[in-house]
Amino acid sequence: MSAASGDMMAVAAARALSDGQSCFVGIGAPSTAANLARATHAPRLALIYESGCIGSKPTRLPLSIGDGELAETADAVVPVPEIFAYWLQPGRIDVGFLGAAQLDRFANLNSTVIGSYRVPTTRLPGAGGAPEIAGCCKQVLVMIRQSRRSFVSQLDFRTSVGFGDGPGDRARLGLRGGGPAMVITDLGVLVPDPDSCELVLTRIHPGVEPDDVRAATGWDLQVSADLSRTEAPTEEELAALRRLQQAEEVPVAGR
Amino acid sequence: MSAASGDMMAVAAARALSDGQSCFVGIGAPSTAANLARATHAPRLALIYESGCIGSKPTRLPLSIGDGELAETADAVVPVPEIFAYWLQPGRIDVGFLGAAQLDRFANLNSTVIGSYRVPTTRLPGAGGAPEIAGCCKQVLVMIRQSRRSFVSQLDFRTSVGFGDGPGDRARLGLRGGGPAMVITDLGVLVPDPDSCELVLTRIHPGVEPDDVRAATGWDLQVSADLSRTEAPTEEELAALRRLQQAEEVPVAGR
Amino acid sequence: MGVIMPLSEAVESMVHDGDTVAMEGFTHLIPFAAGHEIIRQGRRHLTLVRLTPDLIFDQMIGMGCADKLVFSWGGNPGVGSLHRFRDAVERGWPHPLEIEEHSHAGLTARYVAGASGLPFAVLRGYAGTGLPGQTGTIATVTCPFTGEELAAVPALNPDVGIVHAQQADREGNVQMWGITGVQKETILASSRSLVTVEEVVDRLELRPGGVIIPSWVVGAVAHAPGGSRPSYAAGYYPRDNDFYQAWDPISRERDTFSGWMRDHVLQAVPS
Amino acid sequence: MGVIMPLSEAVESMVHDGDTVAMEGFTHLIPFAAGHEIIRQGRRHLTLVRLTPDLIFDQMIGMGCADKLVFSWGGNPGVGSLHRFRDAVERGWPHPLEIEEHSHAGLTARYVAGASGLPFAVLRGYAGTGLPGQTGTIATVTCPFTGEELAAVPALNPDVGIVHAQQADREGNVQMWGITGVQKETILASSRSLVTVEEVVDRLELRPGGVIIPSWVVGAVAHAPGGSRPSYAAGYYPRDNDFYQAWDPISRERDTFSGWMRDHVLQAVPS
Repeated sequence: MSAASGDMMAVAAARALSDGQSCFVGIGAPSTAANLARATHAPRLALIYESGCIGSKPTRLPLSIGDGELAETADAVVPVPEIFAYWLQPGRIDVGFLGAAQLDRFANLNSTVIGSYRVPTTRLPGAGGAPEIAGCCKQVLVMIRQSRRSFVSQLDFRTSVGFGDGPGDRARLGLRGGGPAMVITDLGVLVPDPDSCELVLTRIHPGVEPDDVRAATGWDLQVSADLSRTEAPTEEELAALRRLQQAEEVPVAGR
Repeated sequence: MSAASGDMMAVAAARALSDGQSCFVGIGAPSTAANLARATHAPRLALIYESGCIGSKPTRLPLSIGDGELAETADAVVPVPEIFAYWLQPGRIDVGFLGAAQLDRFANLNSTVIGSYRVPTTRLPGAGGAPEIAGCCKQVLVMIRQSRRSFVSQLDFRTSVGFGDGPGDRARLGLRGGGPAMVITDLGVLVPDPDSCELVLTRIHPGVEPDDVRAATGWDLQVSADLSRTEAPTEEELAALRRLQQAEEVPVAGR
Repeated sequence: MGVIMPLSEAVESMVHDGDTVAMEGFTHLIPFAAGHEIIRQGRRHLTLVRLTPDLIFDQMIGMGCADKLVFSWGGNPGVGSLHRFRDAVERGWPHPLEIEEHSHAGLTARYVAGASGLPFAVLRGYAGTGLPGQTGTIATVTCPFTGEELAAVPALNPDVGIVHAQQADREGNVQMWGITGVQKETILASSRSLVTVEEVVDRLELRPGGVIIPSWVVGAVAHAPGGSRPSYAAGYYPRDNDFYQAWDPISRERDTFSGWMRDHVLQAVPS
Repeated sequence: MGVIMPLSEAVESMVHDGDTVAMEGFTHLIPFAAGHEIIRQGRRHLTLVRLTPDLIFDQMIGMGCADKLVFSWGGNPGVGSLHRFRDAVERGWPHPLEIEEHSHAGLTARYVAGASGLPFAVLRGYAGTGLPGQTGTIATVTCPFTGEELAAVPALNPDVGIVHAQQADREGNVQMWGITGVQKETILASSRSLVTVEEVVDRLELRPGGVIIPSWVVGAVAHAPGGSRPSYAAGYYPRDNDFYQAWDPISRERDTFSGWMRDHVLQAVPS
């Protein structure tokens, strides 16, 4: 993926966040997008990391979800049992950010294994907080690079639930969060059809054509009748992104 | 009850505690006894109060289990959910101290109501921590003034379990703590018979005769064949007790 | 979220007749000012929830605010009885009071389940006692792994949760320290939450033992200096043990109680 | 209770072949020094438990200490794969590794149940995912009040729990601050517990965000300055992000890994 398309993906995801929301953030692309939102249009976005940091305000992109700066800049740091039981589980958090290695047409995700579980071709890191983030947050945003390897007709393993096997499945499973609201890729944006729950391409990024997206999808992709085009990253957005990416590692505050 | 008999009861209870033990303390007589033990032979006794204070070292007797001094002198102050879930429930605590308005021959206790529950003659404060203290601590010490009103053949209400209806009942109820090890009154000391679980008078305090104790018991009291006599309070014990009782209320430390 | 407003306004907008109202603070930081404001505004038919009703619920019950009490220890700590609570339970004055009685561990577990978005909590408790026979909200559950039977209690999710804390900042973030009881759980378990504070500061400085509650889970904050007297606020003022002892004769008779409430609460200026 | 002893002695007396060993520290305070001592002492057939295996378990797995891994996220944070973990799972090197896989929320709940003396924990989790089909320690339980079905996981009670903290006093009371993860639960849930610390002080001063663990629930304390490098200890040293990145090439091939372990762990002087 080119740097430009990576930037577009981060910017598109950042734009999907509103000021004042609470956002459960994983490391990597989601953290970049959430911090970009904080640095631009959503200064009061409350970032929550599963390490127990609530309201972190990092000035640089953390390498891990437990970096010292996340704790030092947090409104509160709570034990890990509390972050899951008191904060994530009750559905207090507006937006959960997820990435994955594989995604299917119902936005179910696989970050566990490629191949069979017992005899894997590639063993991936696994679930982490994903199953409960996907189940409990009011809405979920997925960030994933789009290709036939990642957009598959059949997941090798279901690590977290989007819309399961289709309409009504989340309710049957007792999942109280709203599920995936948007899938943001390096090519465009997909949203679930309100009736079928299947992902529909609604926006394409600058320089991308619908056929490029179809070619990068492992199923017969639905494309919205009023397909729109993502506005290119503004100077301000790109400048803020550079600042976050270039900020130096600062040592942990002294005792 | 005379001051002297109250002192004897506190001293006898304090003597039942060993240095280095952990002790779950309620307010009133138990707190007096536990702090007396700390001030005399058990300086490393760890006092735990249900308000969340662990290892409190008060210099005066607190009026409530949440007094400021208990928190200020504690090794750790934890939230109330933690004190019950992580500290009391797993059976980490050696000794639980309980008092009550009524006690029966199996050392079951009532601190809930005199008369019927729905139409009480006297509504008492109720359970507080008692049911779980009685169930979970490795052993339980009961402090109660002895009379036909308090030592009854039938409780009006069972607030906490001693040995239930007799041998095997604690196991049947899933209670993992050892149950009552000793009942300390203003007249003497009773311990459960290892076979029948029924309380047996094993010691009488100075100036008390077995018939005095029988007369103050609402059932046919068993008296041990080798009944012993409690050693009178020493000067050191009485002096320490006075210091605790006379210590002044100190204001909460400033900010 | 965490809007700072006058106490009278907060109570008026958040506490309604018939609500289930939890007011916590374990000996420390008991929200007396908020309770007195609820009395002054004449709220009725409340279900009041507290581990230890303490003097604040004795006063609210005696003034007729409550139809029901959910509690686990109803005494005057270190002193004796809560006479207004007893009068209501024993003789139905000023009107009958329904009670739902738990142990501390059980009622605490209900708050935890409520704050956790779970329908129930599991604990080792109640077995062999008379409580399950009197309290409908005690059941059992079987461990799916060991087959062991344990006690279960339903989540507690009050309409309103009220606590007192030492500090809030101007955004409505709250800090409390010392004995923090079940206050965080009360805020997180309740549909609406009100925090009265000793002082409003420009910036919260995390203290040893400090618990911070972010503004976005707090409903309203009201500045109420001395708001937990005669209980105490660590770092601000000690517990007024003399008043807890004085409350015994004041509250023993209906007339002396009513007179005291008239002079000290009803005619007091709302904070 | 909180006896202070050399790390080598503590590991020798507390960690035995075949034990279930939990080593926690969520990104922060990861007990590397203790893990390296276990490697040096050649422990075998261990069941290792950690939410995030991280580099420390990658090293212990690669050195053949583990027969089984209980975990919930097995990556190199911000970098990519744990190559030794993958080599064991994908190709059985140095020998096959049995895995028991959970989500963070589920494994955390297992620690909480273990610390609480309960046989199981309840959570909203796992529903609809592939995990219950692969992991035997995931079941369901029905709420006795609402009839709702929820996930249940069994309590986790390791033979040994090992964590790293900033300070201990000479009586073995421990203080940690910053991100404290599931460290308290690990100590309280385990039959034996070992805490390595940055420094031993005469008297613990409670700090903002400080968590104190009383000596009488701690098994042993070992002085191990720098004992959580290359992770970090708030107030002592930052995370060595460069090393986390350097670990990727070091660990990718078996030979480079073995050489690095020989030079930097096996031949290192025990602290």
